[in-house]
Amino acid sequence: MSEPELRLDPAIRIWVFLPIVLITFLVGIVRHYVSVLLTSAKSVALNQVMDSQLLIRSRMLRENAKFLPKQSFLMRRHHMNNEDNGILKNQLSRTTVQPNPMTDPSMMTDMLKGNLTNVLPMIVIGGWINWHFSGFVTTKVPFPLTLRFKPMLQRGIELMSLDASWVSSASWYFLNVFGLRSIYALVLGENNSADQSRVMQDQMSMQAGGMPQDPKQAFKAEWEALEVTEHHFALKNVEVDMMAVVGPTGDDLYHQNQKSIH
Amino acid sequence: MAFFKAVLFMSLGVLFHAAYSVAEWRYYSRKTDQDTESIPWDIIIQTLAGFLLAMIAVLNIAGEFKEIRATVELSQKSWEDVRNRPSFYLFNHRAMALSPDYVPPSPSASGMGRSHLTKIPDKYLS
Amino acid sequence: MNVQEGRELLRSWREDNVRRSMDVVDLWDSLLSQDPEALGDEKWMVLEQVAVAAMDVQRRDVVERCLKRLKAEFDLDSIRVRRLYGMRHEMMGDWESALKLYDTILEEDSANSSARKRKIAIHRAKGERPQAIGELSRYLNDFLCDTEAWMELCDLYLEERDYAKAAYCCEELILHNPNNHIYFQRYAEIKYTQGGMDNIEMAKTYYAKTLSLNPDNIRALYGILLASFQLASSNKMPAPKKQEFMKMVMWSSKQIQKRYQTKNAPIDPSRFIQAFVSQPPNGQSGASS
Amino acid sequence: MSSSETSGEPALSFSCRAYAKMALHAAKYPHCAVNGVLLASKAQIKSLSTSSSSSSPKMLVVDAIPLSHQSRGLSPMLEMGLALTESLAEQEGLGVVGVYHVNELFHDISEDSFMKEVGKKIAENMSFSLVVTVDNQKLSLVMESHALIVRQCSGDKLKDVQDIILEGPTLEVVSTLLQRKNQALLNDFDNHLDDMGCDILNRDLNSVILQCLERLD
Repeated sequence: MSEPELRLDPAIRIWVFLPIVLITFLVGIVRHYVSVLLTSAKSVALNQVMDSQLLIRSRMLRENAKFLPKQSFLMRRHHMNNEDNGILKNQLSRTTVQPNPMTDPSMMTDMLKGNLTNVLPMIVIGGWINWHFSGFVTTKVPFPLTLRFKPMLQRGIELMSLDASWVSSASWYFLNVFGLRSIYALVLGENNSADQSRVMQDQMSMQAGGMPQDPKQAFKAEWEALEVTEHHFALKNVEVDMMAVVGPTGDDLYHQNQKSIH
Repeated sequence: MAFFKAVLFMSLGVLFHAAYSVAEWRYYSRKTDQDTESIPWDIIIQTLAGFLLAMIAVLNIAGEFKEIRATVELSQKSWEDVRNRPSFYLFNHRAMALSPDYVPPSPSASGMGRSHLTKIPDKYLS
Repeated sequence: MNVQEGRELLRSWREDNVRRSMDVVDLWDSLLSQDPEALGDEKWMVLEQVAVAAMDVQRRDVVERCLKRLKAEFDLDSIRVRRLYGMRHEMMGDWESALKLYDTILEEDSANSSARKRKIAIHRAKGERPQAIGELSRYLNDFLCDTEAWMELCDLYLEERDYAKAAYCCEELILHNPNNHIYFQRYAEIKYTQGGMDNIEMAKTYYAKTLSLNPDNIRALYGILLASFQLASSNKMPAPKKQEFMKMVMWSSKQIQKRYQTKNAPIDPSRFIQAFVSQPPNGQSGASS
Repeated sequence: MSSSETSGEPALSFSCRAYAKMALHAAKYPHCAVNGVLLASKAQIKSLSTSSSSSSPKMLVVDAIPLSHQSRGLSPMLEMGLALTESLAEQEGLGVVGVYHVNELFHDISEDSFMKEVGKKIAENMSFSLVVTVDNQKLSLVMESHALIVRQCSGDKLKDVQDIILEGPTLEVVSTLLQRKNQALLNDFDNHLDDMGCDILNRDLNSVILQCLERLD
């Protein structure tokens, strides 16, 4: 790299490069507030909460049962797994109806809102920028790149001879869209101030998160796992542990040990 | 806190200065065509010192370290706090009587007319 | 103390889940009530906290003021504000209105656990313990992982003195967090109260677990001393096991005395501890002889 | 039944210290059921337990030791607290005569079944014991009448004791203490177990009570 192959007009910086950054940033902020306005407090169905809690409980039973007396563990497992009316067993025979988006209007509106705030501005603004700022070379990344990056970085410019590290205006827009996320987090805060009003509205929706698509499958797996769980009482030698942690009182205890041996 | 914030800014200044020095040095060394040597040691030391200071400052600004073992933090808790259940609070307890605007049942009526202020369910009258 | 410090104090109480209602209300009176705007982002959380604390100490003027502000901001559409109004009815002893309000919440959101919990609390406040237990069991069928509710059920069973069921609830708590020494200690206490040699031995084991999780737990030390002493003085115990328990008695009594000495405690328990060590139970010569 | 004996003079009196500790213990944990033990002088206990057991106990309850506010219905720490107080009281020539408790719910003045059991245990050694329930409704910042409901436990039966007097200006003293929020000074056995620096004999509080008493006298 002896001499720069291209010299860009400073007006490009002022009238193309910076406006694109500004536009994407401001649009992102507006979109955030619009989405805050539109999202309704998501209420979770009782069934969903029950299912997820049952699964969590069962997992904890498997993992932590070693701290319970054997009798208690067996009783719980029976309660969960027995053939006639164990809770998990019942869930296996339950017929689950997947919610149909066509019949559930609230789901439809939620989807619509999601599209409205995410996809639509992306298309509109992207199209406008493509049309308004088309054909500029805006900047250059400070490292060499292979030819494969050309379609990514030089959208809208079909020049074979141009080095791959030059960035076109349309690509600069996309780079901004993805790159500004952390700036948003910085500006709007991780739990944004605009979210504060929602804090007052919902608290339960967290619990039902992470529910798998097909609960039946999850229940079956959980049932099997619980069925093969063995119980090893973890507190068998706890007194030895305790002595090690707390420490013996020194001489007298030692003498007593000696005495009991003799 | 304020002290370490000052240290952080100072160390950032040091780092920036080091970066600028390298740029200058590159410029001149390229001009004089002696591109054999590595970066001068005073700049290296400056960079490392800046890094070290910045790390110390950030660690002190970020706050206390947390214990990895879960039990240690939990062992600070006592039943007093653990058993506190905000969603099951009751409000008809003794604080009623200790609030400034409470009127105790008058002693003269205590024998027969217990119910003139508040009704007591029969089962409490053992 | 300035507003900033007061705010941080309130936050730490919120996070540590401390019930210091009197202090919260005092802090509000002396510091924050003049200018709630100074609380910034946390304003609504603090208002809620103060409102509940004021209900707890029956300061109706403070309750009204906080609720009015919350209502002006969020309106009664907010379930959380409506729940606070329900709690205000409870404070006044107006159970019917409170129940009605909670029912409207549940109609809107059948998975709202807090409204259901409040309904259970009302049963308890009215002294209807069996109904409270029934309702709470039904609630726990739906929300299996609600530790707060398990704790509540455990206490209700303790009030009923149904120790086996209380132990079940406590086991559930241990399952949820096997790192918390408090749950083990609680379980040991329940098992000891339940009585019978097997249960007392179990209590001793769980006290030992408590102590290994938190070596500073003096209750666990006392518990080990008591349980071992009971076991050692049982007639049915074979002699070698008795020796073993007697050794535990010696060890725990030494530990307790050591702690009292190092902590410079205002009372001297040595005579009382000595009583455990010096009387070898039932003629059996203790290990100390 | 033994009205001939107790006619005129009251049978049972509580010292200011004992009453103040009961009231302050209740006030310190307004949302909990609390309990504790009552102490009287050894000599009085002895003379009473040898006399006929059916009469109402004529004695002075000297002091109260607040025990717990946390472990309702659980015995281990209560047993330990009882044993510890007994040994501490013995050094001062006092003995345990009974228990007191305050219920959680405001209007609840029934005796706690668990505390009744404890009362019976104490009665085994000395033919009688007192089970005192503190009436929440009568506690207030300005007390006009005492809040005690005393039951005497002898054998398997509980019997109400009507004639109770408090020593001197007790009600004024306790009202003052409550208004000054002195309940923060009080420590019970649960506090002691959480932090061994807490004194279950409450010697600091004793001197505060004494000061208050002297000023009112």
